[in-house]
Amino acid sequence: MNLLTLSGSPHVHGDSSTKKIMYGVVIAMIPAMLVSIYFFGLDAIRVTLISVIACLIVEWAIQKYLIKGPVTITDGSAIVTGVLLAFNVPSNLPIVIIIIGAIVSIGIAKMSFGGLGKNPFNPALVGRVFLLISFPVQMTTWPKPAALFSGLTDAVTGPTPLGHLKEAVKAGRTVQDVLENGSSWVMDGVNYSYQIPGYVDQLMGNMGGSLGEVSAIALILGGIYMLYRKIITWHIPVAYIGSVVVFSGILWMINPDIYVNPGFHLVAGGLMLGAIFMATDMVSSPMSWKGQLIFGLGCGVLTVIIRIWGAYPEGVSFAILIMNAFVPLINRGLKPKRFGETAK
Amino acid sequence: MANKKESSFKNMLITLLVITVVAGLALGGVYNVTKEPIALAKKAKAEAAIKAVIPEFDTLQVYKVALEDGTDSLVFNQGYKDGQLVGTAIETFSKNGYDPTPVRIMVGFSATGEIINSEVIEQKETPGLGSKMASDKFKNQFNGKNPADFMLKVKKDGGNVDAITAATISSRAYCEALQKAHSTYLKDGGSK
Amino acid sequence: MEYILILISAIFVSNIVLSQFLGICPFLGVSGKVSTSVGMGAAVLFVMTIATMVTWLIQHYILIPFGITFLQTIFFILVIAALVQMVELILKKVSPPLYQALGIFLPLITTNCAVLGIAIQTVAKDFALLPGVVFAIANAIGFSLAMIIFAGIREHLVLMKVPAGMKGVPIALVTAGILAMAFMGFSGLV
Amino acid sequence: MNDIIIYAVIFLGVVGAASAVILYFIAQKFKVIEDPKIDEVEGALPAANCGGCGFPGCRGFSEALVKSVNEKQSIEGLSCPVGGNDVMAKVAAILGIVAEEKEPQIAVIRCSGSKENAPKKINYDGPATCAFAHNLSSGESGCPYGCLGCGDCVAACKFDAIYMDEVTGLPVVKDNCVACGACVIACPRDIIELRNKGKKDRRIFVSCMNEEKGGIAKKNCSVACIGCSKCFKVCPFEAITMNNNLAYIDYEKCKLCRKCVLECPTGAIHELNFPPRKEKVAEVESNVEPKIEVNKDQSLDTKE
Amino acid sequence: MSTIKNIIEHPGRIDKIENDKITVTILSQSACSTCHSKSMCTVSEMEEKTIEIKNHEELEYKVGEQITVYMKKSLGTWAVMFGYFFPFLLVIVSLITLILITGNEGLSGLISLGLLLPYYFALHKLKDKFSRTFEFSLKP
Amino acid sequence: MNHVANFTKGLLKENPVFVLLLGMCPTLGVTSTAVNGLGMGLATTFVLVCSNIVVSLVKNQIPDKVRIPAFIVIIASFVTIVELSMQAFVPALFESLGLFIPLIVVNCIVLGRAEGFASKNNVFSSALDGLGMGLGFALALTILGSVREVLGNGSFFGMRFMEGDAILIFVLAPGAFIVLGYLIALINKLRKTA
Amino acid sequence: MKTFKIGGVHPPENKLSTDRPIEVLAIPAQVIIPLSQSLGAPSVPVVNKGDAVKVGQLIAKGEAFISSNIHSSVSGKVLKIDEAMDQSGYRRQAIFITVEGDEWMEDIDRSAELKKEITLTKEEIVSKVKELGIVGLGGATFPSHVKLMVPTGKKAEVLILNGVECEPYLTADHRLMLEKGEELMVGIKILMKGLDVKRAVIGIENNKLDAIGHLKNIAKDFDGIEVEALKVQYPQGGEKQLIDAVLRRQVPSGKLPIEVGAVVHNVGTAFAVYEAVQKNKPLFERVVTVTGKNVKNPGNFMVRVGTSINELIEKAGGLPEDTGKIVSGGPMMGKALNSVDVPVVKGTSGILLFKEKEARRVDPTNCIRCGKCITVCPMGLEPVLLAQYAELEMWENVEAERALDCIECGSCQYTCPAGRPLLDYIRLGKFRVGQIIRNRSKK
Ligand SMILES: Cc1cc2nc3c(=O)[nH]c(=O)nc-3n(C[C@H](O)[C@H](O)[C@H](O)COP(=O)(O)O)c2cc1C
Ligand SMILES: Cc1cc2nc3c(=O)[nH]c(=O)nc-3n(C[C@H](O)[C@H](O)[C@H](O)COP(=O)(O)O)c2cc1C
Ligand SMILES: Cc1cc2nc3c(=O)[nH]c(=O)nc-3n(C[C@H](O)[C@H](O)[C@H](O)COP(=O)(O)O)c2cc1C
Ligand SMILES: Cc1cc2nc3c(=O)[nH]c(=O)nc-3n(C[C@H](O)[C@H](O)[C@H](O)CO)c2cc1C
Ligand code: SF4
Ligand code: SF4
Ligand code: SF4
Ligand code: SF4
Ligand code: FES
Repeated sequence: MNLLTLSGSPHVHGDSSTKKIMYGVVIAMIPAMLVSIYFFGLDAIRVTLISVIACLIVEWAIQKYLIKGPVTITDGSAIVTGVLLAFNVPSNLPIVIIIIGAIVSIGIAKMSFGGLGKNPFNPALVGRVFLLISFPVQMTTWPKPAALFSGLTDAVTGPTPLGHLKEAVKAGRTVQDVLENGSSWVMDGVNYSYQIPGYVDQLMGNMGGSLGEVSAIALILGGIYMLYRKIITWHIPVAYIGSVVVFSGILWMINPDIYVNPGFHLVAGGLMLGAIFMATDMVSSPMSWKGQLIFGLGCGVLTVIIRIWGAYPEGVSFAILIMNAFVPLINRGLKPKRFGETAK
Repeated sequence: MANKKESSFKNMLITLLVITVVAGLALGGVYNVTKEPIALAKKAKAEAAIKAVIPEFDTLQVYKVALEDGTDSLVFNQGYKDGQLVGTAIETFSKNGYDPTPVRIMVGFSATGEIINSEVIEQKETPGLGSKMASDKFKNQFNGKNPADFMLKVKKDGGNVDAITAATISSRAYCEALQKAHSTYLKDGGSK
Repeated sequence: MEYILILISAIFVSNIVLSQFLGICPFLGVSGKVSTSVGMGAAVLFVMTIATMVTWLIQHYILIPFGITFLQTIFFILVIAALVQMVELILKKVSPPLYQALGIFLPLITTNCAVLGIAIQTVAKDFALLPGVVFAIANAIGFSLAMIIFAGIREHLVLMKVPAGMKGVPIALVTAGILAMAFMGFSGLV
Repeated sequence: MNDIIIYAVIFLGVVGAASAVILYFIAQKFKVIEDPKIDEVEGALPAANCGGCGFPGCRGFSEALVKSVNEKQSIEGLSCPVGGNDVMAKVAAILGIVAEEKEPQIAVIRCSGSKENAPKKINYDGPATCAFAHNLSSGESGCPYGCLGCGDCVAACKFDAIYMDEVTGLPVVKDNCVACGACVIACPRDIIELRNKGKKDRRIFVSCMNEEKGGIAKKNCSVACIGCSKCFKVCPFEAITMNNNLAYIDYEKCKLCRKCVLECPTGAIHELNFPPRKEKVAEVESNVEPKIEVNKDQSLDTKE
Repeated sequence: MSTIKNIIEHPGRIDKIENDKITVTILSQSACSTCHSKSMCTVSEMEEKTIEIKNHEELEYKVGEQITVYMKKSLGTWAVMFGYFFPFLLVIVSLITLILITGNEGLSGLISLGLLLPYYFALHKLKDKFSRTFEFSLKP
Repeated sequence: MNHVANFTKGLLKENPVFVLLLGMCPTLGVTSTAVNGLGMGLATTFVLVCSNIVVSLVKNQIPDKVRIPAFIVIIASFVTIVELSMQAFVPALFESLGLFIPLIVVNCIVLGRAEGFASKNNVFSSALDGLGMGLGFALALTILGSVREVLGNGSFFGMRFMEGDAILIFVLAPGAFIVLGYLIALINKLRKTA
Repeated sequence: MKTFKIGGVHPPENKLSTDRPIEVLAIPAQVIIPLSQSLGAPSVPVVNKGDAVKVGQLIAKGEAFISSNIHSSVSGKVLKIDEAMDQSGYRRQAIFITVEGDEWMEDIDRSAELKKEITLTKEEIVSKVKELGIVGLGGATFPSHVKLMVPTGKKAEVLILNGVECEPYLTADHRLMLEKGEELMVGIKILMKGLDVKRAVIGIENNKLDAIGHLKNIAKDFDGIEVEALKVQYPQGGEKQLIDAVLRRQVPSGKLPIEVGAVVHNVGTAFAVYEAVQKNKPLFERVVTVTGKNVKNPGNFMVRVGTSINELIEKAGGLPEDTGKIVSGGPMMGKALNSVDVPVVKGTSGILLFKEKEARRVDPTNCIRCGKCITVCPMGLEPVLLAQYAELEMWENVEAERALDCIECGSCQYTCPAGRPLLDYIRLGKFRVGQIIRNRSKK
């Protein structure tokens, strides 16, 4: 007979595992991936592949040669980081920059702290913000979506709705005016015009932006899948999106000329991507549901503040990173209620 | 260690007094020595800017002109050569740069109202982005242009200025500063 | 409004630690305990405010009138060094129990670098007294905020077995870097 | 002299005097207590911060040393295992007293339940630390006194002086052990002991901690001490005591005569660093295997 | 120093024992305590502070014994409040008020700094009350 | 006393920045370019050497209890001298170093050397010690500045060697922290293997 | 439906032996009766080598306050008193008895007749329970008489019967409730009398509908006994959780149930009490479930204490070829055994055989900070923190985070997606903290 195994209780284990969770997230990202392939074509595949492979290689190399520990690239977390990094950059980003992003995400933000689970900040977002600050030009010019399918050349780039709106409002126009009439300008003798896409377009993904953030519907689909698989809970996305709606709604009611309506905030930019896929990263978000609500709320408020008053057109990445920094404090302040403490 | 001084109150007071007096004397001395060079350096810097934006002059007439809206004033430096006005160097600024520190620019106008040249005196814009406003590539596009027909606005805003890539804000600030100088210049009576 | 802008600017946009690089030593050195950081914050708040007031008065009533602004550095550092120690001395004299409790609770405050830096900046920026004091307060709050966030992250990092090579100061610096990156999101608010 | 210099001197003088007054009081109130000797002593210590001396780190130890000298003019009972007598002599010189010599010690592993001698009877499946395995059960070999082989001692050693032998599954102490005792504390089964290094690094000890009856002990491990008392009887120096079916050799009394080693029927008594025996070796070795060890340190070197 | 729940601990050494009063010396560390080179920059960074403790339990201690002093964390918070935060509030509030009233910055600044004197005097008067509030305990 | 050792220890073994971790504020604050780092390093070196010499000269005249304020005055005086001279002769550098010049006065390394070394040793060793420490500081700042400048600006001591954009963040605040963090990790590693 | 408020998990139930009636196991040829069978101090033998003993004869006495009497489960001769491997894998003192016949003590009433009338007084009940070695059969084997002695100043209000059997696989209590319902009820009445309470609640999880129905039915005839169906949720059987579920009261940290006026006994204990008080029968046999996915005939057996587990397994169809792990108790809290040659003791509720594949744990990854362990912990602890502190040997923090509150239910480790050995570390932490506390109080 073979040897008996000896171990402490419990002797059974639930069926969830890190791997299942991570690949679950990958599956949840498929709809958004498909939409971005539809709109950005092969470029979407190119960026995603490079990003994922670079992330895997960096993680592998660091584990093998620097930490000299076990190699765990198959746990899927580097793949998630890779895809999410790709989702956060424009589809025409040069390869070198993507690779730099992957090095920063995995090398600086994750492996420096010891790898999976130890990083206080969301690796993909650190990578993205690093790139955003370092390469503002490349990171803020997006190819016009559907360019491949409508016969226009790729060279034409269009701004994100948020970025455009912010500029125009700064220039003194009202929100309605911009939303309804679009803008046009002449540069080097060429007429340019830009019309902020309608809500349906924005929901479906027909707008400029990073790879993964264009289609709110696809992202929500992924979110529902993750909720169903119990990979995430509703607390963070709901608190996040809810607080964005409420806060921007209040501003909008105060002055609709300067402040755009909450619906626009919802569908534009990376809010959905951030709220569903990035703020929910369990490693860098609070552990208790109360903490998660506070986290979501903080992200929401900061997002709106940065979007409206900050220098960057988009606030999601920064908001989540800043709230990541508060996570240890939140966890510390919100201990679960111990059994027996409620007893009177 | 040999006869170290005791920490009596008197000793302490005296020691510190001696040290501070010596320091005071020494620093006063150094100050006197460097006063001149410091003043010179400051002046040289200001003059360098003026010299860079208007042609050679022998006399300089400096005066202040209030802005159109009266909130502040700009320093005008009219350079004359042989009694002839060769250009007006105006120290202008814009508070709408990327950094809260105002962008300060010296701009020279010819007697006919064209921009001769412009020079950044102070800016704290982001290195590599807004700081490119000091590069020739950007600022030379203004040279020889008369703001009367050269729209001092970035092309995005419908003007004639090529913005620095990814630094529209800084470019706008630059334009705004020049515009401010030009308006004040006109208000002051142009070339007179 | 002016004061609010000063506050936002100093706390978030150009945070004393994360973007002006002042007071890095205590930021990196103070043991990673959140409760202590909060206490430190209050102490720094008091010291920084008082120091800024005193140096402002010295600047405007002694150095400028007598044309000896070049002695600013030497004056300020002497005054600040004496002041910081005097605060402790006075507490010890007037209320030993309080002083003892503080002794157990807090490390000593010797953030001369940040205090001096803010004092110099206050006069360099030509603030009037009240805005100057608000500026100092804002910076003290910014300092505390950065310290508290960091103490939290440190408490967390203690539990994560950070790779040997990165342990201690290196990982603290990298974390500070990422934090600074996150705080850049506030740029443009003012 | 111009005004500026006069003002400078006056005001600096005033500030200087003022700070003199303030700092004078401060100096009176807060005496800086750190004895400079503490620094000096700390400088002489090996900076291993291992805690082997029983104090929190080298600095704590320096403070204790200085204090002890100030209070009773001696550093009796305080010693740095890492630095050994050399360092203590240096420290004593700094402190101006005479250090007592201490016999150098080294850690020994008192278990020979290697993979072969005590084959495993179950699989342990849990965190690889001895503390767990010990709390959970008697261990893979079934010997409730034997080494669990998860290497808590190795992890505890700050000097890289223990390693786990892949073949035997037992820890091996290298020559650079400084007898800090960290491993002794770490081992949940009290297998490791600090013993005198012995002349020429020669040591004899019972490599077993099993207090079970002979038969049971032997069932789990072929080289267990079975408590037969043969060594006890043969030892001419009364260095061996029997307790709970287990022999123990007192290192202070043992004169390294090696009689017991030959006597032991299971080979539980180990001798280290002795030259190979001339007589009777063949006979003995055929019946008990792992009796004569060379220092494993060297065997490690040759392996690499 | 370590923190368990609501308690702050600090190591110290017993200096003196008189009846029920124990004097303990603690080494207060400066903000740079973890700095590598504190021995290099001794700007009086290490200070000895003495603390008086009532020995309620009549436990036996020896002079020179290493012990741990502890107190409730909330006491630490209150100490910070009284030591730093309240005087800060006093200064800043009076400064604002005075500037609003007098409009003279220099004067207002001087007066509000001067207000610290009565504050400290008040603290001095409250000494006994504090010594009852701020109680420390020993842990062997 | 080994003069060579007094001099070289500051360069490597006891490098104020990488090993002793002193004076982090200027280290991070001024090193956006190699020139700034070098300038700041040299200014600090000057103060260090001069104050070490003076402190060592007057060490016996100063009562123990006013040591610290006396040293502060001495150091602050030299800082002021540096400030004034730089303003006069290298105004551009002075402006880019800005606030951090007066802050030399609180740099622990300066006071630390005065207190820890110069107040106990003779003039010559003190000068050497100051010089070594100062140059070590300058070296560290220059290395940090070079790395940041190369990565963040694509240039070295102001000479551009590449076209196009470099990784901007390295010349900004986060880059300072991150580069220093990894440099220290690297030096730790090198020291361990060495 | 009621359940406890905080945390909990729901592992697959796998109650394979639900339909197997309790079968009496043949008496083995030899029994080994360990001397430490209950919580507390080991008992002291009162027989010597060579003595002849009868079934039910006292062979070891519990002398300490928390300690219990042990009775022979067979008749025969005392072979020796020696160390024998017990379920912990360590050798402990035990009495070896060679079986000869099956001769019972005369005063034991062996009839199957139900004796409803309770004649003994409160005090007599307690001493009877003590004398006859009744210990808790719910797992902790806490001497039951101690629980019947309510400390002065406290008042027991409710007796709660633990029929939850929340562990997967186990069915011993379930079968007992079905087959010995009446006896159980009488046992409860006795306990109620012993405790002087008017109300008793039997808590049963809703996956044992037949038992609920059955007991509800007979409870009609017994005053003050209620049956409460509870939502299926592990670890409902935990004493504190059960009280929370049934009474909505939470026992404060470090306190006993009596603090909130409750006393909890396992249903098996109640049955043993019935037998002891009404039939004078000491506790020397109990129901044990033998189960496992590979086991040929999983079942519930009435077993004499001291019987080798091997015999039980043989009875259930023999040890399957690819057995990888043998667990005494349930899969969540049970103890893995070194060998099958260890005796059944009073606390053995089940023997669980795992296949090779089920035996190994999953490979752990780093903790991904998902917080699931916190969510499921029924004591409101933060297992992840406790484990990390224990791993870093920060015992003070382990204590401050209330490690001692952990009931070792294993929910955290069961749930952890990263497969962290949380409970292992927490146990180590509890152990060390326990040591520290003991040292402290010594001082
Ligand atoms: C770190 C950072 C620094 C920036 N600095 C400047 C700057 O100095 N000047 C500027 O005009 N824009 C700066 N920007 C970019 C602005 O935020 C804004 O995106 C840009 O000016 C938008 O205009 P564009 O159309 O030129 O891209 C900076 C952005 C980042 C991320
Ligand atoms: C030291 C100690 C004393 C106890 N005293 C009492 C008691 O006086 N009354 C009581 O009802 N239970 C008492 N208990 C029993 C416990 O409440 C509990 O029933 C027992 O530990 C088994 O519970 P478990 O299986 O949930 O662990 C005591 C337990 C211990 C460990
Ligand atoms: C996590 C956990 C689960 C438990 N599950 C059960 C159970 O299912 N059934 C049971 O009777 N006792 C269970 N117990 C034991 C009870 O807590 C308690 O000890 C017992 O019900 C008291 O009764 P007893 O003294 O009669 O055994 C469990 C204990 C713990 C800690
Ligand atoms: C719901 C969910 C969201 C995640 N989001 C991110 C993310 O935004 N960025 C990222 O780098 N990794 C993400 N991960 C993967 C993983 O948690 C991450 O690589 C760790 O932070 C690395 O320690 C996510 C994982 C899950 C399960
Ligand atoms: S082997 Fe043991 S005693 Fe020797 S140095 Fe290592 S831990 Fe210390
Ligand atoms: S000697 Fe002790 S600590 Fe070392 S491996 Fe063996 S059991 Fe573990
Ligand atoms: S084993 Fe302990 S820590 Fe884990 S869930 Fe159960 S009670 Fe909580
Ligand atoms: S369940 Fe596991 S992975 Fe999740 S927080 Fe707890 S220990 Fe970490
Ligand atoms: S240099 Fe140490 S705090 Fe600034």
